[in-house]
Amino acid sequence: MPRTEQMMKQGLTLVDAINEALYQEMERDSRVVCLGEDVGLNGGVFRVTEGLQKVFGPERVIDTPLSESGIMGTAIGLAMAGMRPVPEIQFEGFMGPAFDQLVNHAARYRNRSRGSVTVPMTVRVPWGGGIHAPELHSDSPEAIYAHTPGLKVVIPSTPYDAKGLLLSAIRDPDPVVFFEPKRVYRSHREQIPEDEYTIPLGKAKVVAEGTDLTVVTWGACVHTCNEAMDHFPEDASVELIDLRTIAPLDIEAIVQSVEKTGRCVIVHEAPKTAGFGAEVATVIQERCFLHLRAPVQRVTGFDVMMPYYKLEQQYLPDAKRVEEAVLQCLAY
Amino acid sequence: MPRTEQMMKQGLTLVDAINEALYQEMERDSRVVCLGEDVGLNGGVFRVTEGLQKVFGPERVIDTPLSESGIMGTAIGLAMAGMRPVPEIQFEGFMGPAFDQLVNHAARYRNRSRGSVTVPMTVRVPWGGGIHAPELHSDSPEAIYAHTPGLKVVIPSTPYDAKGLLLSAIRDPDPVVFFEPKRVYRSHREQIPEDEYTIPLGKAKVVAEGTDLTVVTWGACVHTCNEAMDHFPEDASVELIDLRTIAPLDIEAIVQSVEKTGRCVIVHEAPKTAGFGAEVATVIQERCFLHLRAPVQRVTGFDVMMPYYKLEQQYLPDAKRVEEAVLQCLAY
Amino acid sequence: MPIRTAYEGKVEFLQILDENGVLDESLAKGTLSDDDVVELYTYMVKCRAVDETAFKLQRAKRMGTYPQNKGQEAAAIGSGFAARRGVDWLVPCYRENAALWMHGQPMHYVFMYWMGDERGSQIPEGVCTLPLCVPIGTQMLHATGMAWAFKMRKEPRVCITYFGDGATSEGDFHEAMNFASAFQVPCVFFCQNNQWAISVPREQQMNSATVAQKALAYDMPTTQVDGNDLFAVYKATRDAVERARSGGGPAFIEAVTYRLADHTTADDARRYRDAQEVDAWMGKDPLIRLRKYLTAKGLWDDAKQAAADEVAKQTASEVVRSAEGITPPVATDMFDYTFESITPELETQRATMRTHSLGQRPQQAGLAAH
Amino acid sequence: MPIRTAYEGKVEFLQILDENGVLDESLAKGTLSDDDVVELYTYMVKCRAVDETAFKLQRAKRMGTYPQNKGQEAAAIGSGFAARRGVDWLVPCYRENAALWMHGQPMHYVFMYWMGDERGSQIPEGVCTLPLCVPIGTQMLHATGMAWAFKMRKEPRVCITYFGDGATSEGDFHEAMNFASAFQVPCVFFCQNNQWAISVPREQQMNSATVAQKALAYDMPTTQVDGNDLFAVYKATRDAVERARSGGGPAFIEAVTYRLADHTTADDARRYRDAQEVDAWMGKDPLIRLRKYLTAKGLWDDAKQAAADEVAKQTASEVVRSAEGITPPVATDMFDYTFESITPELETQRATMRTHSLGQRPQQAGLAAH
Ligand SMILES: Cc1ncc(C[n+]2csc(CCOP(=O)(O)OP(=O)(O)O)c2C)c(N)n1
Ligand SMILES: Cc1ncc(C[n+]2csc(CCOP(=O)(O)OP(=O)(O)O)c2C)c(N)n1
Ligand SMILES: [Mg+2]
Ligand SMILES: [Mg+2]
Repeated sequence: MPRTEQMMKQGLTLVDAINEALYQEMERDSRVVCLGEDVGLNGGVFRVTEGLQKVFGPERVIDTPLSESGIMGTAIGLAMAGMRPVPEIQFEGFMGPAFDQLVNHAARYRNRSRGSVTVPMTVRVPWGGGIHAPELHSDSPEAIYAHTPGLKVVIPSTPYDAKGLLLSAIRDPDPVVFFEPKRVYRSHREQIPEDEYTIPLGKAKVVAEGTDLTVVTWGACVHTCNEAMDHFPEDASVELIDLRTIAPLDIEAIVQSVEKTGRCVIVHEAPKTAGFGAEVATVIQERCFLHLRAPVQRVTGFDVMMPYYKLEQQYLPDAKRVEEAVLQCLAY
Repeated sequence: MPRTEQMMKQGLTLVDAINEALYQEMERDSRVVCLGEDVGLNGGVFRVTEGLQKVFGPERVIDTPLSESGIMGTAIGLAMAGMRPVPEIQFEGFMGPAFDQLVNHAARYRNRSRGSVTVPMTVRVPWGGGIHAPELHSDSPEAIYAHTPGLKVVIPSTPYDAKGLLLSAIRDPDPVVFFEPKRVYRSHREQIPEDEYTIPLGKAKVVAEGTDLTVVTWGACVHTCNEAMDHFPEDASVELIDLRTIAPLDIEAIVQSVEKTGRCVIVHEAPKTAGFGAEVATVIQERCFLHLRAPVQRVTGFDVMMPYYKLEQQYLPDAKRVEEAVLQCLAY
Repeated sequence: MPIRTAYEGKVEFLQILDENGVLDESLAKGTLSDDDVVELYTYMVKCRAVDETAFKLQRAKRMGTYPQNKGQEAAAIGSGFAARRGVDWLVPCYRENAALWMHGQPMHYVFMYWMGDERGSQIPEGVCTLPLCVPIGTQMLHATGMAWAFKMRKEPRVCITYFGDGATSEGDFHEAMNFASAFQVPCVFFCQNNQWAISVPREQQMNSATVAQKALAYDMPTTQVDGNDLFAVYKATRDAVERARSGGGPAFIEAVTYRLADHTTADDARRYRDAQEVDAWMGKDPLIRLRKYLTAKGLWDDAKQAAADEVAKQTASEVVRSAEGITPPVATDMFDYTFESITPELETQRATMRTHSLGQRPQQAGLAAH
Repeated sequence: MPIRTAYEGKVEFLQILDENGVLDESLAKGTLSDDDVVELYTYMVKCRAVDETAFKLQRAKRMGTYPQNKGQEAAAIGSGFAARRGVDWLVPCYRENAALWMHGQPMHYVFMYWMGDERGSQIPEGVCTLPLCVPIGTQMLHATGMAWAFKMRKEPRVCITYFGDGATSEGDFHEAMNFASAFQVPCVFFCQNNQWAISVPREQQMNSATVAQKALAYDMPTTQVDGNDLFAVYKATRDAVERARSGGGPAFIEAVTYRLADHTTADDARRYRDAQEVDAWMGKDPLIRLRKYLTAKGLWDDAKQAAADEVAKQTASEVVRSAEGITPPVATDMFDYTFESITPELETQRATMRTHSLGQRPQQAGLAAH
């Protein structure tokens, strides 16, 4: 939607940036439709689609029945028939009922039909913890979808990236899961170009350069790590990498950094075991074995159900846990 | 079911062993019920439940509607109400529709209710490729469930283990996913005790001892690796570990071996990226960093959809690929 | 017979106490006694007060998101009263607190739940209710499974499961209905059709004249009742429960009611629904209606109302005290309840409260001195 | 009005050509011309022969698991004939080959599919059919989505989606029906009720008198037809398709038919169903019935049958030749079609045909000499 005065003065939030990307892409491409629970008249439970229905009408910004498999499955059909659907799943916890359609259909159609049937859709999903939400509103299932051949998995951490990555995702000819870190939705503002721009999928970003240790992370944890950066000793030079896309993974960016630093700490919210951190750590030891001066460390959620919110801060990796791991890894 | 003459003479197949375990446990414990598509009168599409309905009746060996979420969700209810259900999902590809019930309910009830509501059930699932089956009958989604706190994931590779692990799984007070490697269903026979016995969940097995390199694997790949063992050079002493349970993971068994050998190759059928091999490799570099003499290697399925069967042998790791990786790792 | 009728089904609507508090005596016969009604009305007043208190707590930032039950009390109470406490099981969603409390769930547990504390889902021994359920439309399968277990064991128990109009769009609803019907289990499906699923009105949720007709797909007995009419809800549920108990299989009830409040405290319903619509339903409030009836019958007066209000207020205060008075939860709980026996990895995570692993074997890393 | 009827629905059964080949002339009016019937019967003979050939190929280990279509030809052909080739889309399961072929899918593609070759799912340009679908009950959502796109773009196209009786137990069936009805999309849901889902008979799959009544849940027009009656299937489908095309929304058709063969070649139906039942249905075989009708009407004779059989046989041979004659698939295809543009990691896997990674940078590992 057109920018408000506040946005012009103080910059855009992640919500604003995503909204702007949707607005601009719907204007540009009549094949783009948004669908999901409460995305229309109500503008989405996080107001990400605010105002879009008014501009584009209820046939392009569609309030669907309460039916995640229905949303995902009909979006697949829409995509196959030449539309560019952008389904929203209201919270990552509710991807469960849509899992089969996403994993067993959307991800497979191109390959199984040898290119004759394709599913260009972008599944938007509010993702992750830390906002005091009820049960199943705070999970981080990204590893599951990164393990699914045929899906791309994008996780922006800033308004600038969110806009550029979402435009790339919608224009991508294949299905993309676009996880939006709820904790960042309104926590940061940023001045970003009003004109459309894209950021290529599959490219990590070096947030801060350093020579002694690499921190690899994505999503809201980028900000946790940034916070931790302030607490490291003066003489510790830490490089911070925001993956932005976890599938496909920007292996070269990681390798380049760790070959330089020889040490790495990976930070994510999801449970540790078989989380995406394991893939990153494994790639590092495969590719940088001779450069490694310490075991790659993981600072992650625990191997337990995401707790109700009274305990969520104890579950989520915080700056202190990151700091501790970084110091120990440096001291190894 | 009581043993046939062939079983007495030639030993039991994996199918026989699982059938025997079910039969014995249903006799012992009236709370145990089997339910699923075609498990009753037809004895299951792989004949794993053959004969059970005749003995225990259609109220304990239940043909359900074609409805995986229904099977999983009602099994959860049965378990909560004091039964010990053993639902079968006909093929791992059809766990999709049951994903939400398994991951968002079964895995969470104990923790979210602080122990007051529990789900003692064992989900049996034919699993993996290599049998020339149609689409979605040959996948290996174990990493997804190993990444789900609250689930145990068991994958036997031999008739002996299958019987002992299944009895432990059914008696376990928590939900267990029991993956049955289809490729092994009838490929091997083994003499196993007729009396009931259990094998603890979470304990790996050293299939062959060695000092130069550790191969870690599970499921049908145990046999692939065994085959590869025959082709290693005389002077290469390779240790082969069958994890048997991937969640919880027997970290100590792996660490003990790799501290000795300093080298490791992990073999699994699932796609590489974010597969369970990544977790194993990461644990190794975390725990055995100073002992490692080469990067841990992964020999896995490719990061593509499991192909239709004409290409499945090209997708699946075979003895040659294992051999190549072992030799290169040894030569590092 | 080249064209013949292969199936016919219909749905009836039942109302006993109308919007003006006038009772259809013949239909009411054999349902609720005067004592019952007085007791249930008094209870309704209490539940409303507790509900309003939760709302205020959230606004004072002393509670997280909370979904008000306001306006749906007759549906919860009439149906809950039809089930036997400690025998029958209630499998809820989150908008039938009054039914759970009636069956022994401590009131402050619901508060603890929405305050982000798992102990609010810790069902006390002997209480036959499941925890609240956030993923919409999924819990009916659990109810079906439980009821199936009762049937297998020949126990004369019944499940009632609660869900909204929106929930009937989920695939799991369909699978639960089909299983329940195919296996003829003693489960009553109780739909609180409150006209909205967050911002989506029922007419947009489905292109069906009624929710109740969805049960025809499964040849399941089905009724639509005025959900703000305690008598109709009670009668329909009791009939369904007792039929199920005696082997008559499952049943479906659509209670036509209205969500008088926002969807949750995180929602602002003015964004998507008309004030007039809400006003019209305010007039159909089950409390107003029941009070009119009781007053006209000489069973109620202002003094009694004042007394009931006072008790309600005190109860609400106690609930707040209990919920806020508990010790903070301990982080170790999240490890201790993941499995019955803790795994080695969880033990390490619990002991260290971290996941990076140099510290797990400091001597290996040459960090022993630390 | 304390009790009133809130909804009434019914399902009608339609038969035009009875089991003895006798036609109800008045119902048949405006349906199939004599030429149509002769053509479609000839085609039916061909499809049956190709189906039997696939069975034999499997038995000779020249094909993997194959699900025979035998006995369900009238359902596939009657419905397929009601849709416009190249305009309307067919979204199949796997038991309506005859409909797909009619719409331009090369016959041997189905063989290639069951021979484990993705090129059998490679839909040729201009053919409006989706690939076969193995996960039961899931494809109806795709049909609904496609039909929705047609509606959005105001294209006069319709989708027909096929599925079995068992498929109607899946949650996705329910969600597809509800979406289709809520958004009034031009989609026809065509259920081939062949009485069995592998070993589970329809009466055990559901406790419902008909499958067709499931559409009443969504206020969707619904009909039950004799699925072995080409006329009834055609008429019901044509009416549904044309209503959908003109904006009348979705419809449901239950074709009552029978799976004359095993579920697939991996199945042995004698384990779970009576020979008598199969025999009884043998008599209702759509081919027999149609031949009786044509013969009685003087449109068919033994010579024509022999000619048709000969053409069928030749077609079957050609199909086998085409399917077996293609070059073996290349392994690189699995990488090249994962995404439109290959990723760096896939490029490496494709080039090396392995996943272990020392070899990716041999110089790093001191293996450059290798
Ligand atoms: C599977 C799932 N999808 C989405 C949500 C988000 N959500 C919470 S309540 C709700 C609406 C529920 O409507 P209804 O079933 O009518 O119950 P009501 O809230 O009106 O009582 C939605 C969409 C959820 N909790 N679970
Ligand atoms: C989701 C899913 N679950 C289970 C299966 C295994 N399976 C294949 S066909 C079949 C029965 C299908 O019955 P129906 O829908 O009546 O179709 P029919 O085979 O009779 O034509 C089953 C259970 C599957 N393919 N997909
Ligand atoms: Mg509602
Ligand atoms: Mg069938």
